[in-house]
Amino acid sequence: ADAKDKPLKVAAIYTVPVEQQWVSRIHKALTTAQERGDVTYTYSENVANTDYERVMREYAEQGMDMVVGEAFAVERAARKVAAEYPETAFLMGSSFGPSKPNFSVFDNFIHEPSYLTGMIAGSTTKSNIIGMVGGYAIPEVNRLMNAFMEGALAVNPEVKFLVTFINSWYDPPKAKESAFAMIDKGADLLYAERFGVSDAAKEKGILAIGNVIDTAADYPGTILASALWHMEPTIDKAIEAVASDSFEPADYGTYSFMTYGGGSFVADEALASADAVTAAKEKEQEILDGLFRVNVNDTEPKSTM
Amino acid sequence: MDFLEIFLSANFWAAALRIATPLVFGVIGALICERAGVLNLGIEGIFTAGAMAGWMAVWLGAGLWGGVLVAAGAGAFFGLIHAILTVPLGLSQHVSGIGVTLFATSLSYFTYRTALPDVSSPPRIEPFKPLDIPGLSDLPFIGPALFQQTALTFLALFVVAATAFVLYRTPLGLAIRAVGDNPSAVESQGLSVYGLRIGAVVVGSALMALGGAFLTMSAFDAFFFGMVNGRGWICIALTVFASWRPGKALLGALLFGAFDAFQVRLQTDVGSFIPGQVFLMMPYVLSIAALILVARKADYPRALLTPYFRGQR
Amino acid sequence: MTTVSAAPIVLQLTQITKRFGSFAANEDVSLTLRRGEILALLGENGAGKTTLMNILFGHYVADEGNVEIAERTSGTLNALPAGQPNAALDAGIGMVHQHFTLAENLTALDNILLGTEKLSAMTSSRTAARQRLDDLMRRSGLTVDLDARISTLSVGEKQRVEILKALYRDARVLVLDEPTAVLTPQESDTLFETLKTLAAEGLAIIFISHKLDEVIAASHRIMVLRLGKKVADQPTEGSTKLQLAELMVGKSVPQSTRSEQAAGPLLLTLKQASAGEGRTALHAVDLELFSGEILGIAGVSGNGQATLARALSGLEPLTAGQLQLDGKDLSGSNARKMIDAGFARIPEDRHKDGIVGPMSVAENLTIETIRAPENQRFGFLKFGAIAERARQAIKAYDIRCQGDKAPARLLSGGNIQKIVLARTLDAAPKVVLAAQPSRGLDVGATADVHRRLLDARARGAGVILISEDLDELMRLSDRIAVIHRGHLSAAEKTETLDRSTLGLKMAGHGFHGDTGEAA
Amino acid sequence: MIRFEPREPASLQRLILIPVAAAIVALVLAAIPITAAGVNTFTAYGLMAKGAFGSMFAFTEMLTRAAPLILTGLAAAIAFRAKLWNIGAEGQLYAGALAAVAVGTGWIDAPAVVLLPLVILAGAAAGGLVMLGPTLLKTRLGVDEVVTTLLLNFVILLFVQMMLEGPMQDPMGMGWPQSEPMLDAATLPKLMSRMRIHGGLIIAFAAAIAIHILLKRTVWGFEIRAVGENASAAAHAGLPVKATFIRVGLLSGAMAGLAGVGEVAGLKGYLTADLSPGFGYSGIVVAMLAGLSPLGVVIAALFIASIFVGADSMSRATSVSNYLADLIVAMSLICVLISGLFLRFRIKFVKPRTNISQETQ
Ligand SMILES: Nc1ncnc2c1ncn2[C@@H]1O[C@H](COP(=O)(O)OP(=O)(O)OP(=O)(O)O)[C@@H](O)[C@H]1O
Ligand SMILES: Nc1ncnc2c1ncn2[C@@H]1O[C@H](COP(=O)(O)OP(=O)(O)OP(=O)(O)O)[C@@H](O)[C@H]1O
Ligand SMILES: [Mg+2]
Ligand SMILES: [Mg+2]
Repeated sequence: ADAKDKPLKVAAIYTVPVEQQWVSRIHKALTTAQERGDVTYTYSENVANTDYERVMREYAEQGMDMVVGEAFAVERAARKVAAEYPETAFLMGSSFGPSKPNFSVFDNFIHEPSYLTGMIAGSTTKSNIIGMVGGYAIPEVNRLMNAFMEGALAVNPEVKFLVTFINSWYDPPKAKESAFAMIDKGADLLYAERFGVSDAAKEKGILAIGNVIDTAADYPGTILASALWHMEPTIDKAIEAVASDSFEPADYGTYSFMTYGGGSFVADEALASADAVTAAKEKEQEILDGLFRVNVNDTEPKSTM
Repeated sequence: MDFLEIFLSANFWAAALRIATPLVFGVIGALICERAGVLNLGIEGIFTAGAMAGWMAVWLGAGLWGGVLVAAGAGAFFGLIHAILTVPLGLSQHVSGIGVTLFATSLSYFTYRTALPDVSSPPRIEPFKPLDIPGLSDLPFIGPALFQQTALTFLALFVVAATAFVLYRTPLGLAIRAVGDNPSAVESQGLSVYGLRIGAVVVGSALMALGGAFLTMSAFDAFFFGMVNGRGWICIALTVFASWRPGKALLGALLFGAFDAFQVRLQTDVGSFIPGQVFLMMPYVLSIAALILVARKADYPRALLTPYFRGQR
Repeated sequence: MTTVSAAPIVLQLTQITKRFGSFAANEDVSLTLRRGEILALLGENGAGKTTLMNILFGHYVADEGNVEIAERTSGTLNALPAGQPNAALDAGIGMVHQHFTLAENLTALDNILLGTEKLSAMTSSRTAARQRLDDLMRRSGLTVDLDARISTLSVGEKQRVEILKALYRDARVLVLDEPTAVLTPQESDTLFETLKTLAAEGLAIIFISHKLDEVIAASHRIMVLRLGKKVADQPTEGSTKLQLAELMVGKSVPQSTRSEQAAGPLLLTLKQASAGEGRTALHAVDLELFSGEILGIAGVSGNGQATLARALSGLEPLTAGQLQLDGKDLSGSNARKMIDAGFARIPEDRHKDGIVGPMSVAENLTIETIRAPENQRFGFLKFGAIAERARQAIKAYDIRCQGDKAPARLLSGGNIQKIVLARTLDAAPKVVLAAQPSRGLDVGATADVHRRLLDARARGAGVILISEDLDELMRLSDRIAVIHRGHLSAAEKTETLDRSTLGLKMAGHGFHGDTGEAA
Repeated sequence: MIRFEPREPASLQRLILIPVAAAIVALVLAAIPITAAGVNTFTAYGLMAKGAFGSMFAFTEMLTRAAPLILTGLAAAIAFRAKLWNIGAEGQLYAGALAAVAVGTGWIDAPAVVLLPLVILAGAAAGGLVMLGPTLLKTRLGVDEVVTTLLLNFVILLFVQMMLEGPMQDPMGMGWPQSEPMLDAATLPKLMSRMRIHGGLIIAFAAAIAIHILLKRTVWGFEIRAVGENASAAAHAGLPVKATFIRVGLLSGAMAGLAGVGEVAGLKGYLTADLSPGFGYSGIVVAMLAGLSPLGVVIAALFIASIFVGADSMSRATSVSNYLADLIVAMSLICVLISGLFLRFRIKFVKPRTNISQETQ
């Protein structure tokens, strides 16, 4: 194959609607690339597991230059389809490694900023109880929660955690209820893995830690700090590779690391203590300089009280 | 154990009531339909339509109560479809209901996405706020339990009372109870079987839609795909549990809400050694257990599921 | 009976024709009804009587012809809008349907008030209604417990509620479709007394019946329908049973009667058997049935006959006591075992319990023996054999249907009964339980049922005949027992009994113990 | 005024014409959302046809999606025939899939001739057992089965999640809640190379024919029909009513369980908690469209599958929101439902009648 002219034809396949935090980051990066004129972008959302393979094939048959998606529940099929369309580049979210000839993977490795938010949270909580509401206990969620907990414990060994999974990717009212329950139990800080948690925090006048996307504007005075995920480095890298005909099966996961700008940490300095922010900023620099490595721990986090 | 502590906390009961509110709308809506002899499995879709339409109306500037009206209207619309299919046309109530669920859900999603093609985060509205009534809100226990609630919760409680009154105290309620038991009794007294049934299904469906609207306008402030998440189906179960009585329906919804609120609180305690799903199962398993207990006495509307054709026996 | 030919006309049907598909259920039927007149409507099953009344009440719309009713005040005849029951109700037509139209979950009062108040009303004025009804009940003699749920009432009481429903609405024309089909003689007598009282007050009444005695006793005028056409409209005075029967059927109908025959060995016994609960429970019943006899069970409907029938057929477990058939203890058995042991049952409600409506005539004829080797091999049905035997039965029992593949629900009541008879009696059972076997059937069909039961007796079967029709019981039974509040009296030879003794017993005289009255 | 008059046996011509007309009406109605989304209607229809039938790939995809629908359709059809309202095919499907995975992922090591039948049997048995509970509750205690089966869907799905996060989780799955892959010997054969179409379709066709024969030709089928149409009369005639309900419950659950087997052993190769996009619920629709006839179920499932696959593909080709596919399926369903009425009834338009006698007077 030869180097391709921009705009490249890119399609994305999502198993959830594009509003879902995780997918929204990919959607945003691709939309930006489209606005830049690098790609023409089309997508299918809420694609059932059963239909995933067909959708992949349809896009490949349509002559897409690159197909982006999440292979989490369809690993084997996705890799098989990819192998049958060597002309198309596949960039899929996956917990596994890349495979030949054209299947690259990425993941939301923002455990680093999560650790930093944990530090802020650990030094901010007064009750020493932090509530954490997650969707499902899957690696992508667990690793961020674990990093957060580690960060908090690093600055405040007294902190206890309450952990609940609502077993749904979206049920904001339910997430909100879980958060309320934690507040009732004494949590004065919430880790908002899901939509709905920050709403509870805002309503009860306590603080929350954001995750993946920046919602500070939606909850003024509530979001203490956030670990943000940026898909742009990953997507842009892949687009370049496809355009220059140098797309290889590779693990793009590292492009979510802070060093590549794939993850970032923000704290609301009006809400966090200056000391805590300073400590986090120092740690951030250590991470960027490669002096500190945050553990990747995919096991299910448990309540510690 | 701090079980007792949980039950004694006003916040717990406030949560139970909050979780119960959409179910109260739904179960009363389902009850009205079934009392008239029509099972409405469209409920899950009608919830979704109510959630979407109500939210969208507010987002477009209709105001909160305007949104409530729009949601009710959407519910009534899908109720009318179900009513026409099942009452004069006499089609299977099961399949029409599931068809309405598919239709209402997909139409809501399609409309939402077509109207908002490029959102990466769902737009928010300013939702109903908890009613803070000076004096009452300060009452011990009752105050915080009741007055953390929004106007829609009070509307739900009012709907229960109004439904009970209409069913048991007015000629209209008498006719609805009769048409669900033996439509020819109603026809022989010069009333319209179709009119009563269609009316009941439309009104019941409008109420169901308010349950959906509560989710996007009070429990939360944005619309999400899949946010109804089986709440409609639960209402169908609660209707049987309630033996088709409004008072028991409220009780059932509250019990369910309490299970759910309890489950959420318990999970963080013992969640470390019992899988979370066990807690999530609890409300369903307990509903089944409760059904087994009430089954012997269950007093079905005898004409439920049976279409009525004039002059046919 | 005095004629009322001078009274003003209240109702007029002109040249009514009603077709179902190509079949004319009513053809060119006209009818005039005057104030205070009692008209009896006669005809075979399927003659079109119910259809005509349904047109009058607006359940059906006639294809041709129209209905006029007199204005309440001026008395001028006005056309009644077609197909609108509420218009008929407003105009003062009250109808008591053959199948009751009552909501079982509501009280009698609720059923009567239903639809009489504005639906938009926020209150219901029950006190006033109660007063009016008390007054009505006193005047007409139709007393019921207004606060009882319909599901707890007996058939007779339900019928009274139906009539009260009409009277409460100031009906001027009252239509009763086979009102006595489910009543005891006493109840029927009371009913006709009531109807006469009401007629004397000016109510015009149409009643449909297959019982010629009561038609002659209670009506002023008789109209006969045959195959949808009016074949006679004559004063009751001068009409005879024979003439009426011939008008209905078009030929004369022979009546079967019992011949003397010695009873054989003991076939079936119930010893101190109890079953069921509530007002229809059975209490320590003793019963003996011999080969070659018909044992009649008389009783007012709702006194436990249904429970007795269910217990005998294995559909309801005995809570105490014993059931023996041919020496074998079958106390804890089910319907299947009873059938296999040679027990046959003609259910009381033939539509509900006798046939599976949507299944074919052939299938309904085979249903009890579907597992027998002649009907299946290795679980697969033998269609040829089943159809062949069905065709034979259709012929032998003269079942009028469009072939063995026609859905059974399309048949008339009489023909449905023939299906039941054919499949139960063909197996030459040892015991036949016939519950209300001729209820609602016309003279021809009734005669047929009677002949079949007598044939079974002649071949040595024991027959239990549960009936509320005393004439039928007296004519067919060798011995008669009376059931009252779940207690069964000792059976006595029919020759030693007469109608009035039986009637008294049915009312509870001669019953001892905790529930019966003193002897 | 409109009146319905029953039309007894419908002619073959109508039997074919009316559903076709319904499909056309549905497509005309679908033009509304299609146009609203800014796509040329005719282009859209063309793309729809292409998406379902335009290539071997499209056609086999359609068949692949039809396979579970046939089985869940049969589950509903057989149960509804006996008036056993099984709304729980979704849960039974998952139970079947879970059992298939339990047997087929290494617990038993045997050649395909042994293992595959075991997997199929285990799936059918699990589905059947799940339905046995509500059936027994109905026959013994009179508990409403609509509600119990509906609620069990949630319980089973949670149970499956629990198993997938616990004892049955794939240790190589990086912590994802998914089962180990099925052994090759436990996998249903593919019917065509490079296509997804698998042995589940054969199971579905075979099941449809078997149930057709069961209902039409056997004593059990006779008893099922009799109990369904009039349980009281069946009891009076000495038929085993309760046993029939139990048989039907087991059979119905087994069908749904087989759907799960097909999806996991034929299509996916392992189990996740999002295996089914509501096949259990769609099965009810399929069964009713088919008028509860087992062979009709096959046709109805093919119809639903082609509408969905076609519309889904069209939405992709035109960049319209893919929620359109579900919408078109729902609209087709409602149209076909209404059309069924024209088969059963003759619809008469009657003018309000005038008063003849007053005119003559
Ligand atoms: N809804 C209907 N559809 C089709 N045919 C009907 C319908 N109702 C009645 N018929 C036909 O009209 C004929 C007359 O029925 P109808 O019920 O009036 O008889 P009937 O005189 O009341 O008989 P019975 O003495 O058995 O009550 C029947 O033979 C039947 O074929
Ligand atoms: N919907 C219908 N379609 C076709 N025929 C009907 C319908 N309704 C009633 N009939 C017919 O009307 C006739 C009279 O019916 P009906 O029920 O009055 O019978 P019956 O002899 O009075 O029996 P019973 O007194 O036990 O009810 C029968 O021929 C019946 O088949
Ligand atoms: Mg009749
Ligand atoms: Mg009759």
